[in-house]
Amino acid sequence: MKNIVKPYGDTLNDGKVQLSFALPTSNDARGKEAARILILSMGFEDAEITCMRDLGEGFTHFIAYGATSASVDLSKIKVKIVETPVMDMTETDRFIEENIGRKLTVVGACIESDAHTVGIDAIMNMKGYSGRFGLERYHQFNAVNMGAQVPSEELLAKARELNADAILVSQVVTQKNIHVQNLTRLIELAEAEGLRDKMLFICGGPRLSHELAIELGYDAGFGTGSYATDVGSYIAITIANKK
Amino acid sequence: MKNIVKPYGDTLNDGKVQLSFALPTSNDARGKEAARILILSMGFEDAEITCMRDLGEGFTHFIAYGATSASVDLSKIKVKIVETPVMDMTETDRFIEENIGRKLTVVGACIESDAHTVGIDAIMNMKGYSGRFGLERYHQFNAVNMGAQVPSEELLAKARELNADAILVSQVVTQKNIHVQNLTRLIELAEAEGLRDKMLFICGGPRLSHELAIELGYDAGFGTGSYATDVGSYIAITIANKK
Amino acid sequence: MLKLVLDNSLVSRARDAAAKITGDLKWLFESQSSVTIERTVLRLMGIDGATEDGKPLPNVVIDHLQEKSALFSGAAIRIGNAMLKHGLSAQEVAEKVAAGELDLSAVPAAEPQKLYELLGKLSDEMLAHIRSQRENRDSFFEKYGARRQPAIYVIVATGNIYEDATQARAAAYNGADVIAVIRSTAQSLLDYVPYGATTVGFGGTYATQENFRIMRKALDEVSEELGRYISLTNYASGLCMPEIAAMGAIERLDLMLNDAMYGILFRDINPKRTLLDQYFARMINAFAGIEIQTGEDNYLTTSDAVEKAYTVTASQLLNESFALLSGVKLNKMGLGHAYEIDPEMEDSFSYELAHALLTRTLFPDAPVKYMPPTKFASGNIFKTHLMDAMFNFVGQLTNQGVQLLGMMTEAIHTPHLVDRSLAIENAEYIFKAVKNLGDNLELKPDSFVNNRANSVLSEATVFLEKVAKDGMFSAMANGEFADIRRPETGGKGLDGVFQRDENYYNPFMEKMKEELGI
Amino acid sequence: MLKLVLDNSLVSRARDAAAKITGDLKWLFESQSSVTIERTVLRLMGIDGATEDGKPLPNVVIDHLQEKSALFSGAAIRIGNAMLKHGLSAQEVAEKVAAGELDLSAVPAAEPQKLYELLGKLSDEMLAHIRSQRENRDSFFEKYGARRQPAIYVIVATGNIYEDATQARAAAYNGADVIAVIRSTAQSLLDYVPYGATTVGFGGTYATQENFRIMRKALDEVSEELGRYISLTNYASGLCMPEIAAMGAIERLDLMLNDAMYGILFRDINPKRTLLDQYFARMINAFAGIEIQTGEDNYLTTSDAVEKAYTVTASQLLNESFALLSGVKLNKMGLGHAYEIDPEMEDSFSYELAHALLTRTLFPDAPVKYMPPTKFASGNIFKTHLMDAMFNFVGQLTNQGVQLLGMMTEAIHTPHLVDRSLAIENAEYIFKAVKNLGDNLELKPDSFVNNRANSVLSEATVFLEKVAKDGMFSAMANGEFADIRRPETGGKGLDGVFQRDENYYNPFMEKMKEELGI
Ligand code: B12
Ligand code: B12
Ligand SMILES: Cc1ncc(COP(=O)(O)O)c(C=O)c1O
Ligand SMILES: Cc1ncc(COP(=O)(O)O)c(C=O)c1O
Repeated sequence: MKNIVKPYGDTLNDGKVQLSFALPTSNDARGKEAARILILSMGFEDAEITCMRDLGEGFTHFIAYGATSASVDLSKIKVKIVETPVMDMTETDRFIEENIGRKLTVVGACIESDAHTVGIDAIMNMKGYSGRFGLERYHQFNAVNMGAQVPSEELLAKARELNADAILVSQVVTQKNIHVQNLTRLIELAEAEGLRDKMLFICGGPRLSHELAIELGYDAGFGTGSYATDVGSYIAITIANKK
Repeated sequence: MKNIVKPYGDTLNDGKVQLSFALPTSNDARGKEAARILILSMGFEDAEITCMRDLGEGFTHFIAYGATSASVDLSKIKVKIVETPVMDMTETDRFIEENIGRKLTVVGACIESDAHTVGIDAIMNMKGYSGRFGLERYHQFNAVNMGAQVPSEELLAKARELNADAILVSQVVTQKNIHVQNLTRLIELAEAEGLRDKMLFICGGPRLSHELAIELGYDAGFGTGSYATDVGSYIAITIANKK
Repeated sequence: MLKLVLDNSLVSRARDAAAKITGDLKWLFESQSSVTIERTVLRLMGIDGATEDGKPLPNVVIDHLQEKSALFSGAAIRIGNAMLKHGLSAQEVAEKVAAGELDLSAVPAAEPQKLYELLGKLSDEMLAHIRSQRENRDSFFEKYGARRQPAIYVIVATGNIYEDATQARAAAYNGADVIAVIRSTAQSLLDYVPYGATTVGFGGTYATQENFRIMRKALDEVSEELGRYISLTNYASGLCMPEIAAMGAIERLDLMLNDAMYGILFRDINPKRTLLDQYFARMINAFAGIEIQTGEDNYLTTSDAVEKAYTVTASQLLNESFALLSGVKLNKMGLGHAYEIDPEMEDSFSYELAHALLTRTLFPDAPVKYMPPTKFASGNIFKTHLMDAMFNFVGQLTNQGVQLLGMMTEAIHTPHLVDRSLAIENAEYIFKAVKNLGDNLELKPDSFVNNRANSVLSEATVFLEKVAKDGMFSAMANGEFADIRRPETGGKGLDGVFQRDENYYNPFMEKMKEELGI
Repeated sequence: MLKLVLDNSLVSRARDAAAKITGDLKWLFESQSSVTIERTVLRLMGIDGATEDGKPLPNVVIDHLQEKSALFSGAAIRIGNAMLKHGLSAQEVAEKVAAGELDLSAVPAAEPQKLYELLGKLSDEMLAHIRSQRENRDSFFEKYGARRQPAIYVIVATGNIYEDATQARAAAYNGADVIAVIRSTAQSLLDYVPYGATTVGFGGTYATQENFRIMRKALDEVSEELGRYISLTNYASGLCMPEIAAMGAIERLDLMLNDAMYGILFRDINPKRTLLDQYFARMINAFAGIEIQTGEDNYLTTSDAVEKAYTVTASQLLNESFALLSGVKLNKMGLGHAYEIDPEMEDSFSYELAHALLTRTLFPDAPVKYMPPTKFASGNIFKTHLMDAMFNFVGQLTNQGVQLLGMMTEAIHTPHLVDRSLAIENAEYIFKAVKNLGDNLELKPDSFVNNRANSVLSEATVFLEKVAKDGMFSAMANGEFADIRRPETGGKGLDGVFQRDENYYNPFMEKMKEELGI
């Protein structure tokens, strides 16, 4: 059954959206009209420019409200999400003991030019994040965190050496889609080396989603607000299921 | 010559726009995907949902950045603006003395249900606004401010009685387009009474533009940031030209 | 907390002047009544509903009595007589009047003992209900914990009560403590209270008893879900002040916008009518344990917040004094003020701190109602959001009672769902960040802030003393309040005021006065 | 201003410990040199440019000398010899080396008097140029007025120097006082400075001399238009610290990010290399009148801002002490700290106030560099904007030197034009609103804020005393700084450090030392 919805300001389906952007136009009536026309050409039914600010260098900032004619059919939304249930640390440890019967090895790193280790540390380090311990603290994980700016080659070499069950890659910098480039390169190298199917490939970062991860050829992706518990459970259950 | 521009984030024509809106969707990956699809269907080339907040009652707030594919051709922008030059109080007084030779009478009001007098007071009252005196202070204006919630009929009656040169109408409340209704009604009454061409009809308010005023059948419209100097000069010059 | 050192002699001079001003009006409260006061009596006797063309029965009955010159003893007696004579309920009497089947002025006087017994019973019943609503409120607060301070107060203003209810529930879910249903434009000027649930209004939703009920129910549900009592407020203001107060008392509203002078100054309602109506309206609020809130913000949305700061103080002192006459407890006086200083002004925050501290210091027990920046809010939502943050900062630092949250879209539209939620996020963040900051700080006695507070107080004192000398009515006639001239016999609704005769009886007023000890 | 009462004995113990730690490293500064120090000498002698495949000539020459084991007396003598021998300019000598036409180790030593005369002349010329740049800066400030305090400091980070220049001009137009060109990711780790104008970089633009020149020109123009001197800053940091300092001195940068320990801890550069390089780099900054800025924010972006607050204080004291050894004046030490407290924490503002006041009180003459919330910035731009407002509030209230503005899109992307402009609007509004607020207030001596500041100071003192006992290198090896272990012989760039021989001569260092009185 269709379930078509629109943005909501204060009345169902009024379509109200707030916008803010700069245009290379003058800060006057002409500029305002340009902004208004631009908004209308984005499919808005009306456009109220509520603020214009001179940004200098021939640019003007516009803040506006408009009513969009766009809508989305909720019944058609399909998302890929990590579907394994989330267990806490002790449950995961017990699950691994009972269902796999050996320690799992994971190797993590923040690859290539990226030096933002706080995210991968949050998942792997003893201390964890937001009150949830990291994988190092789990009895049934052998967690190796290689840190920042690790070349893809080194990460794969280490994973091969340790016969890892999973590789954890973090990518935080996304300017000019550098994260997509880096993640793609890693997977291509893994395929070339015949490692791709020997272990789980998992990536994470604030602009990553499970969806994007799948698209890039990974097994799973974790974004903002993920914890060791999410990743730990996912690895344990997926590997148990594979057996 | 065409001059096509797009929104600017940090690179010319990158098309970057910030959006914020609520959707009647869940605060989870499905909701996020719905928001993303909605943004794409507004013609954005990519959509980065940077924040989701639970609003309760089944609504979620999304903040996003996207790159729009829409653009606007600046060479095609046409705006109607008040084109008379702006003179200060003494210049306007002198201009009227020299070019019209009699005092001009203007009658102002905030009409119908609207009680926001600060705007019309800013234009008319002695004291003025932001350091610019109001029309009452001008030697060559006989300014009558009828105040708040004046029925259109009363305003027209007063204007007829005083043989006014201009009518000044303020409209601040715009919910459900009440201002458009009110302004339209006033002009229709004026036409029915044969007053429309006897005087200038001028309207103002924060959501009014000269453009909208013309559309509604007025001679001029003044929005946010207009002063007595703008209106006074406009009236003086327009009436002098009519003679 | 930061402490002002105020000139105490100024404080008592100002309070004395206010007491003199309001005290001089006792004759009005003791000898006059108005159509809305009498309609309130009818409502409290249980008369409700409207004719087919929407005229509320209380209006039908009072208009009928006025037409017949039969209102001077009050409506209660006339209804009582008819009930006894025809063996009808009050409601049935009203319906018969509406149907043109009953001329109340023709009903002979009943035996006084029976009459007073009946009126006594009727009023006891209603007052018991109101008392039970007060107790319900108290027990909710006991169960869920007291209201946080400053309480987070947000408005809903869709014009549609059902949409309002959705938005109110969402707001509560997001952290609001108090929900105000903004009233449709200029309901003040209606000399009746619309009937039933309403779905159309401009800039707000009509205050009707059914709307109160719908919203109270929604908030009771959400209070239970959240384990936090969500208060409800509306406007007991304008030409139907006491009627709305009564409806609020019956439906358990928790606060009421109820200013002694707003109607006169900002709505051109007749001064006598307003002052008289507010007297009874406040008594009802006091009896029902409803916190009143005054409208000093209105002075500043029209005039300059620095230049006219003293008008706020003066109005607060008058509102306090009027409220005391009606039996309102100090801890139920939500005296108002507002953060309306030009953000382009240097040291705007320090000015505001002085004003906010002055209010808190003059009225230490009052759950002061603090209003946000509105006048200088612009279409720049990011800037307005910051101004609201500074407002929230001062609110927490000076420990205001109720923080009426500013919306970043104040200059644009009545609040969207998102705006309200971001406003709450703003307040909660700032409140938490500066929670105990005040405990670290002391105000220098010779500081700008302290001096500024004293000078505002001194201007207010001089002003009140002048009004005390001239008398309230002539001061208003002379435009001494808010630069607006309001002659004693001008404005709307004077024809609804009448001199009571010696038999006048208003059972509710009598009993409430007794219980409130006034 | 709000005044902390600090335990003075702690202050002197902490300073003494810092002086001991840095003093113990004098041997390093007096006996060692590094490849980048020598490349700096070449640059100061006028050698610039790069080979076709992009290798800068200073690197070509120094690599050549190192390969030939001919660097122990420093590069100046070798170049001087060759110049005299072949009658070439320094640049021509370098070009010949690059072309493989000249083996510097094979050039016979020139007559000492002639050699020192030549080197004296060359160094006088360059130092005169740098001095004139310093005077230019001084006269601009004289003409346009001093920098406001806190100064508004914003970053540009497009990766393209021309786009950066547009954004910088717009920022100045919007109110910025200082423009920082953010450097492309990890330039720290390059053991050379890229050559020429660059248009591609990740998260920033390469620091090159040509880029400095382009930006300085743009800002000089806009300074003139606006009648306000717009300062320029970049990073003298990483494996080329002194080279970049020299480039900045030549091109009249006004501030330089220049931390004594950042490279070691956060970039795994060898400790000896870093400490040695910073010594000369700071000397150049001092000579050029460039304000150095330290990177204490880095401690807090990685660790908890409350728990590790003391590491900031300790690092500031060490940075101060190292800077003094290099002749940096107290009023040119932009010691760093940052507002990185979790906004969900109760009283986050009071904590931050304590930390910010501690920095201001310990370093009253320093133009302290205050960094904004970054770690807890989220994709919720409205919330982040508020956090930045609280940061601006503390900045003004505690009178920081330089306010590095937070961007509401911190968690999303490098700043857009709009973000920067809104950030400036935020700062200007808050600065103005609370301009003189501090003058009204006093801090209670027994307050949380005062106690907190003292306890952070005490933790820092204990820490520094331990490091003083262990020695800097072993403390670093043991992971006592930022929980990161940095062994004396580990990290990048150690092979670029060498022991000077007894003939070692660096004309610039000699003369600057003299002029700086160190
Ligand atoms: C701290 C920080 C730094 C620190 C990093 C310290 C460190 N040891 O990590 C320092 C100061 C060194 C730094 C430097 C730079 N930074 Co930085 N930095 C940040 C900052 C403020 C916070 C990032 C952070 O720690 N978040 C907290 C962690 C816990 O969140 P997270 O990373 O999202 O991780 C969570 C999830 O994403 C997920 N996750 C992450 N990784 C993984 C991996 C796996 C396998 C799984 C399962 C899950 C997972 O789980 C985590 C826990 O929930 C952000 C801004 C911001 N507020 O986000 C900028 C930011 C990321 N930095 C940025 C930039 C540009 C830089 C520099 C390039 C600037 C420069 N030119 O010098 C440099 C270079 C760094 C480099 N080479 O990568 C930009 C990136 C812009 C973009 N979108 O591309 C940002 C957004 C700031 C900005 N607006 O400009 N930075
Ligand atoms: C002050 C104020 C009030 C005061 C008005 C006091 C008074 N005497 O005017 C009071 C408290 C009474 C009030 C009441 C209400 N208000 Co009101 N109010 C405002 C507020 C805060 C400021 C308006 C103002 O004074 N601006 C300053 C003046 C100088 O600016 P201006 O009006 O734009 O005028 C300038 C130009 O537009 C132009 N101009 C204006 N008129 C004219 C006329 C001519 C001829 C010319 C040439 C130029 C001109 O020149 C002026 C000078 O530059 C705005 C929010 C805001 N910040 O804008 C809300 C606002 C306008 N109010 C609003 C509402 C809903 C109401 C109420 C309906 C609320 C309620 N339900 O009770 C009531 C009812 C009022 C009514 N019947 O109209 C909404 C309107 C929403 C909408 N877009 O429809 C706003 C936007 C607030 C909000 N976000 O909800 N309000
Ligand atoms: C005390 C008071 N009553 C009533 C109102 C608004 O109601 P109305 O538009 O019906 O006057 C306000 C608005 O600010 C107010 O302050
Ligand atoms: C002192 C210092 N130097 C340098 C940098 C960044 O430069 P790089 O990425 O080249 O290390 C920073 C970043 O925060 C810093 O604080």
